[in-house]
Amino acid sequence: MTDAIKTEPFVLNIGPQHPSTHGVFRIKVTVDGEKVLDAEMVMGYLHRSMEKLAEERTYTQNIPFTDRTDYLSSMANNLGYCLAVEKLAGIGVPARGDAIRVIMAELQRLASHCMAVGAFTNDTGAWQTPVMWAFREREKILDIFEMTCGARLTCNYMRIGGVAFDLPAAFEPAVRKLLRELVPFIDEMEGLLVGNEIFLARTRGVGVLTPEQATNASLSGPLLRGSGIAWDLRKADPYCGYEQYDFDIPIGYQGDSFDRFIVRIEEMRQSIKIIKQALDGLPGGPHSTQVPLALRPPQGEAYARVEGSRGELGYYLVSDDGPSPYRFHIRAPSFINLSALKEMTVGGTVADAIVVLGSIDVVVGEIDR
Amino acid sequence: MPTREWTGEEVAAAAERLVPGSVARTTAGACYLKAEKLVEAIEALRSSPDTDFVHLTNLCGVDYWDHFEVVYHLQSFVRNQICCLKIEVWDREKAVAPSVVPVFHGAWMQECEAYDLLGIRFEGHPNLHRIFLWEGYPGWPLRKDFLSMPGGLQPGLNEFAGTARRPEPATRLVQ
Amino acid sequence: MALPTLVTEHWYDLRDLSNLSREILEGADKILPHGIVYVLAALIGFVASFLIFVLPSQLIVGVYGERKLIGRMQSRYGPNRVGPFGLLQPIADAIKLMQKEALTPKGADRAVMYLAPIIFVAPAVLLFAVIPFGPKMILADINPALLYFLAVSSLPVLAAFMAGWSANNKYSLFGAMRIVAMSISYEVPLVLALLGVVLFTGTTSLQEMVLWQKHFDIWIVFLQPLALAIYFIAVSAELNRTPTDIAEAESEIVAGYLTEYSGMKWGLFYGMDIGYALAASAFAATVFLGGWSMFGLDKWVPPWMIIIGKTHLFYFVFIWTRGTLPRLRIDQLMAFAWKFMLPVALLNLVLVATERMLWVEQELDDSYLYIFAVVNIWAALGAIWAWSRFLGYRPERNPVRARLVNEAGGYVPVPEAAKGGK
Amino acid sequence: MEGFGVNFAFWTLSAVTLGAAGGVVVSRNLLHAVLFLILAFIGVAGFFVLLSAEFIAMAQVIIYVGAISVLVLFAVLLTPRAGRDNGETAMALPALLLAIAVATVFIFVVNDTNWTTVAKSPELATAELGTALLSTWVLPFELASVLLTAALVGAIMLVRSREEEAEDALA
Repeated sequence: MTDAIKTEPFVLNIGPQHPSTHGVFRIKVTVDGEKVLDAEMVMGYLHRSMEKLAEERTYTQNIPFTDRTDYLSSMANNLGYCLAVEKLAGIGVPARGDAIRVIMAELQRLASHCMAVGAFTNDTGAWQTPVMWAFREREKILDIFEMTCGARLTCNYMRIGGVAFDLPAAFEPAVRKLLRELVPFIDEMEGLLVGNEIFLARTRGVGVLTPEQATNASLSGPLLRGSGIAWDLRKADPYCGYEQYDFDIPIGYQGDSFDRFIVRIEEMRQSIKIIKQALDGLPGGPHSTQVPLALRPPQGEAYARVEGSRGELGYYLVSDDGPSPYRFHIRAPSFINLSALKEMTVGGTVADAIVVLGSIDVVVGEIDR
Repeated sequence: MPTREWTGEEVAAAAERLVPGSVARTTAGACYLKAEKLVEAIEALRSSPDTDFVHLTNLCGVDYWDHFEVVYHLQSFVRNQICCLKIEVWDREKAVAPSVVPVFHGAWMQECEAYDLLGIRFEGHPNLHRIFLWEGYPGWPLRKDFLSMPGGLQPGLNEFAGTARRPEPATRLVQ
Repeated sequence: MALPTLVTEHWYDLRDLSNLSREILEGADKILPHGIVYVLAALIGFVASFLIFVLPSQLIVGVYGERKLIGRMQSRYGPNRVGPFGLLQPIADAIKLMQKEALTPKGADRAVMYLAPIIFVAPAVLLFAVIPFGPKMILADINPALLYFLAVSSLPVLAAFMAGWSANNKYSLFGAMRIVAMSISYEVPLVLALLGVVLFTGTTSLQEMVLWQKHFDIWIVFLQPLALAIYFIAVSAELNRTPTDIAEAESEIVAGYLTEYSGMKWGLFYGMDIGYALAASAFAATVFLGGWSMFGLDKWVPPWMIIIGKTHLFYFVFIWTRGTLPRLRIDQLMAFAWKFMLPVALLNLVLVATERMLWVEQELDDSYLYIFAVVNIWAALGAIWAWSRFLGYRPERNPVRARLVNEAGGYVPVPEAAKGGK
Repeated sequence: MEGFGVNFAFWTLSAVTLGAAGGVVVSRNLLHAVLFLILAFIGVAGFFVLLSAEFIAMAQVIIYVGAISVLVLFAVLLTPRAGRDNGETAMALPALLLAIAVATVFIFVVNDTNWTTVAKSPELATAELGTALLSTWVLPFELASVLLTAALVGAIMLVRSREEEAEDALA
């Protein structure tokens, strides 16, 4: 009698074309009614083989490629790659170049987190309102990028040994005005969502990752911090002079989707703090060192990483004394953060799976590269 | 305080102490382990309190024409240190490396990626498959000899070798 | 119970179109054979409701207003290109939808898939038949009008189910299952909430309910705020409005039962969604907000204007929730219906029955209604608060901000005090 | 029963109801059969309206169309796909015979009864119906509710799976 009422499990394809997969990404979930029994990721729809292409181009020519991996935080990608090349070739960066890099990377983090927070709340079902509010603020940041380097999305601003151009005169007042506007925006966003019972019900206890799971699955960024591990490369392994700035690492409580959300919100506040300090202490001098265009780093290898918006963004470069990298490997945080997707989704409902995917904050350009 | 990068000798000393006979050779920045002792050594480096390398940060393969290297970057949060381990895989036709998925779950997808793009088969991986490209894709794109491989992609706008080529458009000579 | 007289009895009184329409109908009844007048009334009612209500309210105010308001809430402009202020946008949309190809997927149940939008549309128009727009301006003044409304409003669920099942798509099937499960659950508290109103007014006729509220100069919303809250939540669940639009949850199951629909077949669903929302708002305005009466203002303002205004007040709240709230999960929605709304609705019913008995048996003064109103408002707040606390709602234990640490390192244990509730 | 409209409505409703009832039997697709059944219910509700029994008509629609048919749909969806066809059974012929027998009895009874027609339809208000149910007929009313509750509990007990019982035992 009871066996006859059992429902048959069936496979539901979430993606590749789906409103909530943030690009062309696909999860094959096996569901029994609403409950997820199994989840399998299918990716590669956006694979461009950047790592192969980079082996044919010079070190400088590779910078625009890094824009196109995580297209929501191109500045951080540029920065990570340039740091790796500088480490490989032993090139120093002037103090002003470092400070500009910090400002740009933090502005990019703000823009990327705006997107992450907005898209995540959209996944929980808040119909477009938070994402539109977040986009409004992100547009202002992109305006500043446009003012500085002429591009909004794929900035291509960092160079090996510094940045491409010095800041325009209007930059500093514009950024200060932006920061003044961002503080109430973050409070507004928090007021809209953090106190919202429905939002809490949808995100708390969903996709819980224990610290052990998060560590073992090689996660990084807000996922790791959401699980309560205080690990931020800006503190742990400071680059570009991050040790001069005073900021804190936000961490979560129990590692659920809500914790990742509040960690991102708090990181936006910390970024504002860092940008203010960097603007106040912006040193003079050159913005970049002279680096030969046909750079030939000595034979060797280097692994440099930065704290990108989505986690540890690492570049592993091997040089064979030639003008182009012998091996160019990107440690893509979105890609590796997906390692834990199955653990977080199985046992929940389909709606939870969407929320979990939103809380990981993937960028498909970076997953597939 | 920046992360301390362990030199090859330091890692080698620790690995040799924990798992005797696991180290093959060392360089300035990295420690080459013997492939058959890799999983054991990594497990020991992870669980030993004075090494505490709990986080597999990066895993990738490199093609050196005659052999492959698989590079592992491990780091510790509490001790704030990072180290670089490597193994060498010499057989190009049947490149096989041990899988570290039993120790680090995070290696799952990175090993799939290395298999997909370099053709290094990780023994012991629960579900090794081509993660970006489709099953049956000819060749391994990140190998240095990809373009000259039998069945590899030919430069230009041609089809894949091995698949049916489009017939040449029949051109009619104008008299 | 002596009911007050109507506004005016003169057919030429332009403030009240109902006199005129009723005059025509009654005149026709004397001339024509008995049966014809029903058909005539239906036709006139349909055309009139289409011209007065559906066209301006639904197309212009419904589609345009909803999109414009949501746009402003989302810090964008909304439609502003077609016609003055973008007012003709709904018409342009309709023309576009009609030109679009209405695809039917291979393997779909074609007949059911074609029928579903039609079955979805019909009840939306039928619902307006029992809404009184004025003292005499009502198409069908039947006695069990409230039951009629409940009965007819349970039909679109079937249409949605047919749409979801016939499309041969897993997302559609998900939507169909969800809407069926949800409508069963939310029908119960909905009916219980309305039962309280019926108990107090002693009638199931909507016109008499309006007259009752007009007579005692008190709206039922003051007497039974809890019933209104339950009605609103339950009806928004049945109508698939956010926060309860799980049957067409776009971020989860693409568009639910509408996934495979396109062209005007989809347009009918979309348009009639607004039609149902307006019907539910009109019903709420009639039952809870005094319908066309407005504390004597209806002597000066045409009553149909008053009820349309109240309808759009409710409709605005629908839009507002849609622009603000995230969506609940299906198990949470079910739990909310059965664990929260049902007990609270029962509580409301008991309270109302007690007051009604006191009022009738003790032959209390009409002024006691105001005492009841005060008591019931406090009882509603108390019931909601107490029952949610009982179910484990602890807002003060929710984490608000992330913890901050200054040094990088390993895992930072959560202090006992900061561990959240629930 | 006078007037063009009423006659027209009667014959239309009859055609719809009977056609839908036939569709329930003939339709091969079980979901279609359920949808035909709903149409038949709506037709019956129409007859109640014709008989000036508006309250019963509304109750018919709410209960049969809104609730019971939805439950039937649920049951159909929850059963495995194999059992979803309204296929041939060996019972077709006996069922047909039984149906003819029942129809014969009904026709006989209808013809034989001395129907008293009332000139004016009785003004049975909903309130009076309610009063009657809760005063004169309160015992059957309460008995019915107890029966329904028992059926509800029984149904839940029947469909509970062993895992859920185990989970509850742990909790």
